[in-house]
Amino acid sequence: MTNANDSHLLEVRNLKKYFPIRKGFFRKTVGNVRAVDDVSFFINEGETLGLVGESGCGKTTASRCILRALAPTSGEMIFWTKEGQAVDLAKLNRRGLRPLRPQMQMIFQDPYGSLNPRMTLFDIVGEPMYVNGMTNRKERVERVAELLRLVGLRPEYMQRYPHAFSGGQRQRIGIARALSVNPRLVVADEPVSALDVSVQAQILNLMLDLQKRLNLTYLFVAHNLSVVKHICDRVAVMYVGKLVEMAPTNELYRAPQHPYTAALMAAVPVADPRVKTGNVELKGEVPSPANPPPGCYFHPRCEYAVDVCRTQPPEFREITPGHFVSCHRADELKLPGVAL
Amino acid sequence: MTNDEMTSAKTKNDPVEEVPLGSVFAAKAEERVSVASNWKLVWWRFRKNKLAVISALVLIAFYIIVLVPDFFATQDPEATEAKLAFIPTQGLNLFDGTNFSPWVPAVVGKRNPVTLRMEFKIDETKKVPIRFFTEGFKYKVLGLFETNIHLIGPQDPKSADWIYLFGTDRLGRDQWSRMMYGTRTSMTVGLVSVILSVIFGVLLGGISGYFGGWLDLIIQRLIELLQSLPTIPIWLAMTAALPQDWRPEQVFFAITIILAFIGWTTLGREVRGRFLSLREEDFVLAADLAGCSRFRIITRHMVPSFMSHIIASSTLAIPVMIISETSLSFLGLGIRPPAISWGVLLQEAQNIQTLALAPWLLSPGIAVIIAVLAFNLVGDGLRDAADPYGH
Amino acid sequence: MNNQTALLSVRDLQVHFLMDEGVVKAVDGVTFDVHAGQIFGIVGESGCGKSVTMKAVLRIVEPPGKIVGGEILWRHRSKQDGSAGDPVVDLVKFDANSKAMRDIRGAEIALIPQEPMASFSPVHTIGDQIIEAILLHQDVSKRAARQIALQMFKDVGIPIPEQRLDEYSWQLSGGLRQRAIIAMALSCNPRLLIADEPTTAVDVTTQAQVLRLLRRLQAQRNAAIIFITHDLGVIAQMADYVMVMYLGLVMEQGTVNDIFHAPKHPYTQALLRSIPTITMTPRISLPTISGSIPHPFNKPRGCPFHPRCEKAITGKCDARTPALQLIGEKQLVSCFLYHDAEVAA
Amino acid sequence: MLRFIVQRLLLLPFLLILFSIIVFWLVQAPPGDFLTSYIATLASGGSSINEAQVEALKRQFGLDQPGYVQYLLWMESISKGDLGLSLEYQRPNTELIGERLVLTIALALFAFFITWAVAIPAGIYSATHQNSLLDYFFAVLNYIGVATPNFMLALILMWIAFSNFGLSITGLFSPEYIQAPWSGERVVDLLKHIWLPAIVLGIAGTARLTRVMRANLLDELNKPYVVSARAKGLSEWKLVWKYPVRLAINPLVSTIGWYLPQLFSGSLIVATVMNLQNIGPLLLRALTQQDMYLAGSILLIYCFLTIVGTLISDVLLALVDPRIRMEGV
Repeated sequence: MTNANDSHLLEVRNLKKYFPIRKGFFRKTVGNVRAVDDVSFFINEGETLGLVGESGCGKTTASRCILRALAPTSGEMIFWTKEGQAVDLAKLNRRGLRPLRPQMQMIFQDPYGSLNPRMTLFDIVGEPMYVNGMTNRKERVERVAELLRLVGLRPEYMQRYPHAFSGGQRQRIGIARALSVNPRLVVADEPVSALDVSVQAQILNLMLDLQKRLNLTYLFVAHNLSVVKHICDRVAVMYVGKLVEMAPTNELYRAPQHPYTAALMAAVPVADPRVKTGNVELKGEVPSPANPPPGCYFHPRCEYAVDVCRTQPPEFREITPGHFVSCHRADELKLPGVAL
Repeated sequence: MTNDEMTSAKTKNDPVEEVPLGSVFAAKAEERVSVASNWKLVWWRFRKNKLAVISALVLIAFYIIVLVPDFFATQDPEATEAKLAFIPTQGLNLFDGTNFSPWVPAVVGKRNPVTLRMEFKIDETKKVPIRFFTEGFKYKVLGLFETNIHLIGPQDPKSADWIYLFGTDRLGRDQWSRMMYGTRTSMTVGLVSVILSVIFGVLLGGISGYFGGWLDLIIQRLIELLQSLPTIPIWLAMTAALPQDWRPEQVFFAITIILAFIGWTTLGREVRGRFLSLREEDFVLAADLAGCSRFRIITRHMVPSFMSHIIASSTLAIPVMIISETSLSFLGLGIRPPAISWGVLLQEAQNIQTLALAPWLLSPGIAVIIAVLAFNLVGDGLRDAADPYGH
Repeated sequence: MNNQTALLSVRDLQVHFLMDEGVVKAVDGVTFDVHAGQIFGIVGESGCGKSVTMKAVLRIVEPPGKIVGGEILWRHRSKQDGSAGDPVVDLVKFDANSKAMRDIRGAEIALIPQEPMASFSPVHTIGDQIIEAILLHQDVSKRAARQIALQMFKDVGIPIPEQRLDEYSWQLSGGLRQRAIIAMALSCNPRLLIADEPTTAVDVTTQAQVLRLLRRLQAQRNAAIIFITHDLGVIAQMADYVMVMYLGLVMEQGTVNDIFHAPKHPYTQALLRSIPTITMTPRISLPTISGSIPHPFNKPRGCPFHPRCEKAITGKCDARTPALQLIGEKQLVSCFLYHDAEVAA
Repeated sequence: MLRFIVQRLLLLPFLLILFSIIVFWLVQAPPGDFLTSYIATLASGGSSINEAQVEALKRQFGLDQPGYVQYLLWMESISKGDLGLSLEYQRPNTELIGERLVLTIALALFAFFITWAVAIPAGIYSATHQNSLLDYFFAVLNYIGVATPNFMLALILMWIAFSNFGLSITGLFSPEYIQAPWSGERVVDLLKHIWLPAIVLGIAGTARLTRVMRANLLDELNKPYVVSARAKGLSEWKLVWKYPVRLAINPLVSTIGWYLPQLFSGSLIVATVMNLQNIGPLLLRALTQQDMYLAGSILLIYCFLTIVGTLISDVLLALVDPRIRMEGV
């Protein structure tokens, strides 16, 4: 991958997260679920990187490793701090992470489970500030009011509890909480998939607007390719714990280089009855990350698979500037994308 | 981001939401409900359960007795008078004709010419008037000051007309007064042993659930071991092992600890389970990512989330403790005379012949049933109300 | 509306939930027709009443829910073939647990439920549960029923069907479970298949497989399908005719082309505008629908959409509920922008 | 599945050894020993024994040895199938416990079957007829059942029978069969007597099980598989019995693991009140008399029964639930 670029905010190198499978009375480890298996990518400051894939592909695990909600099995995660230092998040312990916490925050999928029902809006949005040193209550009240206004809620709601709000409103509260400590990197894990269709656009607009205004960097984890396309500058595609492709959004959608990416895009039903989609069918099922096939993990389902795919795992390489793919046949295949 | 930017910020696309709140509550109570804390919501739901509220009042009454049993007692519970054995219960009448003027019928004794024993009968024609706040034997209120005022007593404390609301036992001791003292012991044993259980359970279950790993493994195995011991026989063996010459207070505390020792496992498991599931909750992760300390996460986010459940479970555990104490004492292996508990009192009712002669000796059993029933109803009410968010 | 050829005609259906806190009018006067061989799509967001409507058609609304009004007219299959002579029955008049209703349920109208995992009993084999359905409605031996089930498994593309029949639902992958559920629904050759969000719980590639399968089976068997979803993309690709619901009421009905290319109701219009599509210019601000869906307890007076509607007419939309009226040839709309008919109180 | 059972069986001796240590420590924990209290009893009766006799008795029972030697001696005799000698009765414990153990198990099993036979149908009825009159009736009964200590219930029944009919409902046999050897008539006589103590013993459990069954079934009735079964056209009655009832009972099977042992040890109190010849009263007396080998043996038997009860329930659970059977814990 490229050398430490000045505009990089985060660079992930060879990240692995294995979950041991334990069995029996003595809880012996009999195998590993390779949730994230040797993943490398980077995020530039101010951009949105989309991380897509089907359920169980490891995208959520990867994002939680970056925030160090999980301890990675191995790999490096270099983060360029506000002060201009490069630190490896993978090597820090709980105490070492604390000063960095304000710089990276998260927006959750579930607007119900992510807000403590026993705390008022003021306590929820104000807590990150409080634990990071803003102990003056009056200051916090003012700041929470600002944040609520910023995400489109009325400051008077501060004394209310989450149960008084709808899903979309709660998601706004979650965003306000994430922004309260002026983060640079925001990891959004499926931020709109639990919301009603008519509310999704509100949240997407808000996120785009806030990014522009506050120069935020997003890691946008999602399974909905339309939403990802709408909001991301670059997109990385995961399959069974591995990255299969990463490219600028338009390039990826127009000319995917990995058969899985192409199949994924062909499967998206387009909301236009005149455009018939879904005619190419991806056969078979996703293999288990506890017991993946040899060679390229995608080969049992791939119509272009040749012998080398069955034995040799492909390398994740840059085939054109900024376009990474892990496919043996990437150079020779011409795959259909989405007409733009 | 600077404050200037923030204040000038105004979202263009999304107008500030003015839409009615999409809450699960009816529209009218909206504002009140919006700012209602969890405990308020629990209370509002609990309040709807009339049976539970009534039971709670019953329990409050019981615990008032626990605080000042002497005030409710009519006689010294230890005063024996062999001549006055097996006096039957007197019914308490609140009205004399239409006037409020409580009285009890007098008791008349006659020696049975065949058995030569005194036999007592209720004489409904003779009324013993009752007065409130009368003077009687001296006692200390909560160990603070001495008084001799009792809730009720005969009009003239010097007269020979004593009142025996629940009759007397084989030694002529007043059953009502003894029950007041028994209430103190039994209700306290239940409460204290559950509090101890909760402390053990929350501590060990919390450690097990939050930290996991080998600590969890050890505590889990310990709980399994304790749970596979046969409870009642082990209780008996432990209480039998208490030295005979211990003072009543020592025995009392020993019994409490023994009950708690075996009782904490259930609560410990529950706490562990709650911790395990809470650890996976997004709001706990959010607190972690915000940079909260472990201590803050546990005390601000996790413990408050299951506190109402623990209170409900504890309420349901108290009656189990009460029944256990009563059973142990009834078998002669729990609280020992001269201390008085419901179980000790019921020992007097073990002999079926005696019981046939003096069925009122079962009255402490009725108290047990009422107390246990009330705890169960309150506990169920709390459990149903404990989760206002319906997870 | 053309009543002659309709397989199912729902007329002014009302399903209310009588709760301690009050009455939730989950379905509040819904009317539509489904014709033989048609894929009838229903779109709507949470709380719009789409699932309850379908449960009402099957007469499996659980208490405290209750059908309080309307008709569900069903073209009952008579013994022999010949659709013309088939009698029309009103399912609302049946007792929910009567033999007559049970003979229609499963045999003539079948359900593909939302969660394939939870929709099989985990302690009975899948084969047992499918064979049970076959034995209920067909006069065959147990062995023959097993053969039918086996054939169904082959039809829906389940590999090694013999073995799968004797497995439990939790041993199957998500995609196979979905296929097994479809096999069970189709096992008695129903005339109408109700698919209640059949692909919500599965991934996009599995979704594509399931949708293709359903389309193929529908073509082979000429059964009608009612397809419920909140995904406009799925509806556009699957349905011939679309009904849009919001808070227990029908907003608009029409052919799939009319709904997507000439939507009349402000809700349909706004909904279509607000979703990002894969072919759209990225990173532009999307037109949004303001506010959120109110809880059914707080249902607004008049047109339920009026508080969020840009074109709402004060004094009209917030006071009276518009009726569903024919606009153009095949499109029905309930909106005062197009007519002045209101729902009779 | 098989591996799981074998694992459990292998674990059993270790658990028993662990429990035997706990038990032995408990029974010899009280200050003094059987002889001290024995001598005291003799002295209060006016007779006395001399030093030599005391020493002889001590040696006979190994009481002059340190605690761990006493334990090892006891263990040695247990491993030979001999539970040791009762200090008080001067008879082998095996002989004393023998028939009483059979009666203990018989009583517990009887109570167990009554519980299930009553609680399951009552729970199903309550869940399928929520808020009906009978549902409320069961609820009231359940609360009272849970709230009444079983010795209270025994006392009340005995008192009613005695004062109204002059009947004594204690004991497990009619007087003529108490000492008789086992025979068909004796079994019949036992069956005539056992049901009342069994009901007394099982009533709290029945109440609890009814409530749990009701709650479980209500949970299951809301599951999607019920909707899909209903949509097949299955009749409501058949459906409820085949699916949700089956799934609601499954978790109850695991309650056998603690309920059976609870019945074994719970019978102790009922037996004392109702004068039943099972091992309960024997334990009580042994404990108060510091008859340590007898008490220890009975406690160990209780432990054994408890472990076996748990094992039975685990095996049953695996049999009825394919998820456990095939995943193999």
